[in-house]
Amino acid sequence: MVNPILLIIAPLSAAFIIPLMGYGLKRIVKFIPPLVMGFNLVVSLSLAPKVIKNPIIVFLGGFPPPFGINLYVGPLGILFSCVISLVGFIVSIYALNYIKQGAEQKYHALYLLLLTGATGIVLTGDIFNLFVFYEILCISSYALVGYTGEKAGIESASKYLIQGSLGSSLILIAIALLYGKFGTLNMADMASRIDSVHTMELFFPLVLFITGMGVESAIFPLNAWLPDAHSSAPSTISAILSGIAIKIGIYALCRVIFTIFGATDILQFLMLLGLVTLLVGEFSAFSQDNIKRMLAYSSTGQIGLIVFAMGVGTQYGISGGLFQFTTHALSKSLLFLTTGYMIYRAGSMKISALEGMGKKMPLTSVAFTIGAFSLIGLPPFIGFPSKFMIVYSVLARQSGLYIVFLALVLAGTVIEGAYFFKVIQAIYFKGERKDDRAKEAPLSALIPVIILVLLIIGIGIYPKVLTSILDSSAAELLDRIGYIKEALK
Amino acid sequence: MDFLNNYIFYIGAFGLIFIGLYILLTRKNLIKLIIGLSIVDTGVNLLIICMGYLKNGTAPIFSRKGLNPETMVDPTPQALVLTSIVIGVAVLAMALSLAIRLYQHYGTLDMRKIKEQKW
Amino acid sequence: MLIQSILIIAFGGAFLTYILGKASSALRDFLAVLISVSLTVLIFLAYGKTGEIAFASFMNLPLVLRINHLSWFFAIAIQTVTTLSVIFSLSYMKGKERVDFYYLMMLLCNSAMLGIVLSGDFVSFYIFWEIMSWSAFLLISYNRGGALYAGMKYIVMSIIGSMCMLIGIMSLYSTYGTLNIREIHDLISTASGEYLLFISILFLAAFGVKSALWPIHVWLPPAHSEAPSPFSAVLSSILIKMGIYGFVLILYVISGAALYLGLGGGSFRYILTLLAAITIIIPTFNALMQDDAKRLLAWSSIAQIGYIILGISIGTSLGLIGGLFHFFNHVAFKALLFLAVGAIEYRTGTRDLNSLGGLIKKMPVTFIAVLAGTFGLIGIPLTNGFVSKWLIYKTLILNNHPFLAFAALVGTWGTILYSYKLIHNIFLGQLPENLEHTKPAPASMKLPFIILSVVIVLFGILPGIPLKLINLITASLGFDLLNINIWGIASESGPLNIINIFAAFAVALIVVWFFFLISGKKVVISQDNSYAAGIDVPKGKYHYTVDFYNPMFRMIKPYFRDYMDEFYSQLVKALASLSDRVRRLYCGDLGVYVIYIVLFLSILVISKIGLNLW
Amino acid sequence: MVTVMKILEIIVSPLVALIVGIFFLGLFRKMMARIQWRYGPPLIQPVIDLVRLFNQRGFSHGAVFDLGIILSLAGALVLVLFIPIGGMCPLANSGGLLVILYVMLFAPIGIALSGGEGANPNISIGISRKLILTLSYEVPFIFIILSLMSYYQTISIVEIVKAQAHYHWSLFSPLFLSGVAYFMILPAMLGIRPFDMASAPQEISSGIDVEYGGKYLAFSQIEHALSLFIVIALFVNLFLGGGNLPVFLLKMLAVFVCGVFIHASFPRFRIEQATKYLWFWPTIISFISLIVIQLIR
Repeated sequence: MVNPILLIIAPLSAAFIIPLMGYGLKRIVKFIPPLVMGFNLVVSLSLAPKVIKNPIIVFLGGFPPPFGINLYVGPLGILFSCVISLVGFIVSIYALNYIKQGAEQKYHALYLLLLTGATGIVLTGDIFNLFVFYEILCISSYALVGYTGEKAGIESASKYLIQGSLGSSLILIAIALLYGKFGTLNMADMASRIDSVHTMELFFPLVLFITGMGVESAIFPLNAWLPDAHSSAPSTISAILSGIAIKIGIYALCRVIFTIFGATDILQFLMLLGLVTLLVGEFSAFSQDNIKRMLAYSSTGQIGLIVFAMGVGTQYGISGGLFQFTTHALSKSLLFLTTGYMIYRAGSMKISALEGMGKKMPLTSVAFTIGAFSLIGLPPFIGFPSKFMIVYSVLARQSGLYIVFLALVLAGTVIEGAYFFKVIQAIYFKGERKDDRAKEAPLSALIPVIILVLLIIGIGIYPKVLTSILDSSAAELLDRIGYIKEALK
Repeated sequence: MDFLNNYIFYIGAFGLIFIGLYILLTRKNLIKLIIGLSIVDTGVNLLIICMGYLKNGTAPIFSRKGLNPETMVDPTPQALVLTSIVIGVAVLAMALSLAIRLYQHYGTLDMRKIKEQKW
Repeated sequence: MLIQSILIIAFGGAFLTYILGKASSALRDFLAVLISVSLTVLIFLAYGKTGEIAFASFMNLPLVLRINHLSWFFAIAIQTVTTLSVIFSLSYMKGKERVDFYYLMMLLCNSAMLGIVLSGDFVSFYIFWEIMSWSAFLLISYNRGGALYAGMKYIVMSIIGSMCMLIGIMSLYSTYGTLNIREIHDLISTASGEYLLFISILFLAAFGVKSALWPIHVWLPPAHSEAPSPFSAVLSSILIKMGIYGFVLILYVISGAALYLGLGGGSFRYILTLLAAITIIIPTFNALMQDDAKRLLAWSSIAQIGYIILGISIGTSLGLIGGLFHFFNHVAFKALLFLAVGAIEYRTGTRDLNSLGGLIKKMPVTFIAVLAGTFGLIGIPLTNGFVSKWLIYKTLILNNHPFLAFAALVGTWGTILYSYKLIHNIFLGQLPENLEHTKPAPASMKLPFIILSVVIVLFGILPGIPLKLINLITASLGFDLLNINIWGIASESGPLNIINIFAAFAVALIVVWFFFLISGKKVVISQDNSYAAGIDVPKGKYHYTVDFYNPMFRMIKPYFRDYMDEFYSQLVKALASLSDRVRRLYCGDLGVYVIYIVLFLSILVISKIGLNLW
Repeated sequence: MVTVMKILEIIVSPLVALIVGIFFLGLFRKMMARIQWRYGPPLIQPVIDLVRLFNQRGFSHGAVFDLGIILSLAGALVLVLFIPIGGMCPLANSGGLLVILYVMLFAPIGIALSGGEGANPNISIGISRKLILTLSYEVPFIFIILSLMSYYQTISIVEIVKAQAHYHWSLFSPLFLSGVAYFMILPAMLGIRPFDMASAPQEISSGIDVEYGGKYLAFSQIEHALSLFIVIALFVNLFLGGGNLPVFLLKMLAVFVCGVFIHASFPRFRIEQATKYLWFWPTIISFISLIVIQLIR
């Protein structure tokens, strides 16, 4: 059996090898990320069937928890790890030709670091370790946002940095408080000692966690950095930030709320938070004329939907939320990747500049359309089963208030549909492009796009491939006792 | 006095955190904001350290005879704080380098004037 | 197996056509026609079959296809119209851009509609429904320009509708644990009245949007007028009828007549019939005021949908038969009219009623088609529209709904006015100079005209053919069998006997014709040679039909603006400005962002400590 | 025997209608002349005109020009078959009043089609006015028909006549208001003053008839005579209880004479005025009548 720690080690070591290789082997540097992420993908997929049956616990320091740091590779972790390595792999293929200007090696190194952080967060069983990986993720994403050195990127990165660091400080305070209370950093151990959240001492850490992780996971009103950062970064980075980074925040949030605190009494609040995030995100996206900013706001909206689904708090609801996470990871990275070359060819991020692209870049345009359809939740694309599950889970609660919430969520979806359809119309049915500069994207960009499209359609038609892992992931989140037992075995 | 003895570190830690927050909320210059962030970080580090602090404690070395395990200081927070300081430094370096580039672009560090990315 | 092969051929054929189109356009055209025709034949073969088959599963729900008389009836209508539209497209689309895409979406939409009527559970129903929605959206937007706005309007309203439907479907699933239509029908009798009402309202919204029930009709006029004409025919004659199918499904197949009539103490039916009556009157007068031929027909479609829903929602066997028959008739004559207007647009390049005229000499076959279509639309005896309208009126009168009957009858007279305007402004009157070299419609356009005209007249004279089938459908929905013969309906409270009318007409026409022939000679003179009581008629060509009903317009225009459309535009404007405000939360000032974070934290703390909210 | 009677009815009733209609046309001119202190033409003047017109040359503008006029006359002839004329009603069992409402469309549509082909400005104006006028009087007319049908619970006109024979005339029943409303719209349906704007001779050269000459004008005249007959016969059947042939014709004559007096004493409305009038008083009265019927049932 492959040791799951390789999932973290491989990208981490590769990230540090890349700058060294920069001295002689510049040409092949860019092939390392696809290789590493491909390796990660294979490892994750090969681990998945085993993990669904029994989670794998790896002791890092050689001694068992609660004293040593451990990795807890459960279904949830492996689901996230699969999606991270999949999206990471696809985006790195895309980057082969796309990233040309600027510090190429640094880009690749930072990219791998970001994915290291993300993988580490989802696999670790130790709260401080989670924080460390979280910081790796954050710092590398600050750097990636600003790495081109352009005006917009630098500005966004600085703003992102201030807000993100404030958020991580809050998390650190919460960790300190929890450590002071329980004297342990292992999540399972911590969870086993928390009986209820009603005491004030537990309340503060929880609030600090929500706020701190809310910044990275872009919950309203903590998401002010997101539209700036996602829109000014290069498209590959936007794809990875939107597809992976913010979801990792959600993962951390869910771990804390469900596993450590078992705080089921704040779920309704979480739902409300998700709803507000969704509505604000969709409304803000509605009147955007900058395509990447629009996609960024749409990410906020989708995060709201995921948080909303998590807030339903039932097995089915959380499965739906995780499904929506997968949907969004695939669809939004597809959208960012397709717009990447469209913007590159058009020379502007304005939606009006993309008019008539349907003729010049037919495959890219079709892929964009499919991504948008999927995000809106139209069958037969992947967005439909996830929306299906969320709606079902909310209605299964049989409560009037929940139906009102659901109606608002679906209203948000309608707005989302409106602006995506506007872009689709612009691409296909507006304007004529006379200039010959716009041509179809290169093969290295089309292959990842086609892989994503096939995945989106395939899973959309046959969602069963995901249901087993989703169900056991949701069970892992809901079953605290099981988690504690497994981790402290 | 006893109160002060027991809680002086907490007061100090949270005091630093609030000072940092105050700076973040009121100052507009990016450098000052970074300083504020750094102060918050210091406060948090102090908080972590004082979680394991014992008055009149001893080093946590079991192999040396004569040291009572009861009075040993918890070593974990110290390990944590080391990590945290390193992270803090990394963030600080990142922030400062971004500030330099920002100044090159805008000729100012007043965040009220750097508002190109909005809406 | 037959049902599956129908769907496989439909969907596979759509994509195959697209791929083939990249290689050769002639081959693509041939394949498109071949697929449509073979589908028509297949569906014909499926007549009388009933059955249910689970073909796949989705999220642990079996996807079921089923066929019975009801779905066969809708399927044959769908496939016939699509086939004729595809044949019509052969010349209409020649030389236009993105023809491959056009055929793909046309056939995809057709397949999705077949899927809707053939699906036996709500998941597949919903999936096909959405595929239909977005493929139609892509085709409505096809013409660029104003079509973009039309497409947006359509798709947004369509999504709102399907969201309502999604809630309804999921609610049914969470309550009954199944989405099979047959099983839900068995279980639903245990439902409480409120729950049933809740579900019905959700589905009413969903199907109402699609079938353009007033006040959620506003997407229809622009969408139908801006789409490519063959697709307008599909849109108007069958796509909006999917809403009708949905109504029949939810009201009769699932709830059953007894439950439906008792819904909300009968008020649900009352409101539905009232909406249907409004849907007849207002759009009829709106149609009267249009100068764009396709927009006129689009408004007329809404009005005719009003008749169909009125017939269906009245809840009697006669009404349901009338509604379903009128659905079928509307399929025939509205497809014919849209195609004919498409042919005129194809030959003259305009569909503005004020700049056409006198085309009867240039396009005689098209004129006969429009004549047959409008006669059917009005419901002139001996066309199919007459029989269905007669059935609807009769049930309204005999079941004491005189005010609904009034709406229906007044709608008919409004129909005469706009139908005449359509015929007159296009075909009669003087021929403008720029249209003097207009060629007649090509053969591939004439074929659909002839087939549909024959259908209109044939089923007008022999209404028993379709009525027999419809009678079987209503019987399977739990209504009494009516006494139907090939010429009409026999009943005590006023029978209908088309043979008498037909014979009388034939004799009268022959007699009058005879007198016409034996009496004095006629001399054919040019149109310009007309008598104007000594007033000098200018030599230039005049079109005397601009503002044809001007005295009427002056009176009714202030009252028959499309208020709902204005209301929705205001709503959208308000939403857009709201969204612009919301966007300004992200003001770009870092200090404010930090305040957001601190504020969020303090609100959380205060809500717990100060307010103890959670 | 029954079949023979039926066939006889089918032949006789259009003839009756034709004779009575043409007689009414002559009577109309004679009475108008007498009211205006003129001597006037003889009663058979319309017959003389028709014979002359049939032998004259007629101008045609095309196929639809012919088709329309034939269609309208055929429609009028068929319509006669649906109306009970003193016990004769050849097509009693073919759909009742609802079919009558529809067959009534043939005449105006045929004329309109034929006139449209004529491409004369006066015709266009005439048709526009005629169609608007039709729509205007149909609103109260539908209310009236609906009142009748829901009062007698049948859509068959023969049944309505029978019911009146058993009880009393509709005019002296709760349907009184409907009868009043019908009488108010009767001039509009007949196309006489104050509602003759569609064929105003002085203003638009007789409007829809302007291009007709020879046999076309003859057909138009016959159609006019038949529709005169039909409208009055409907009123007599629906409200005055029908009756056997002589009684029926007498009742028709009475109604017709009233119509002539109205024609003689009013000036012409403009089309907007006509619509406003028809959509106001007759509509309100017939609407109230419909409500009354609903309440008492």
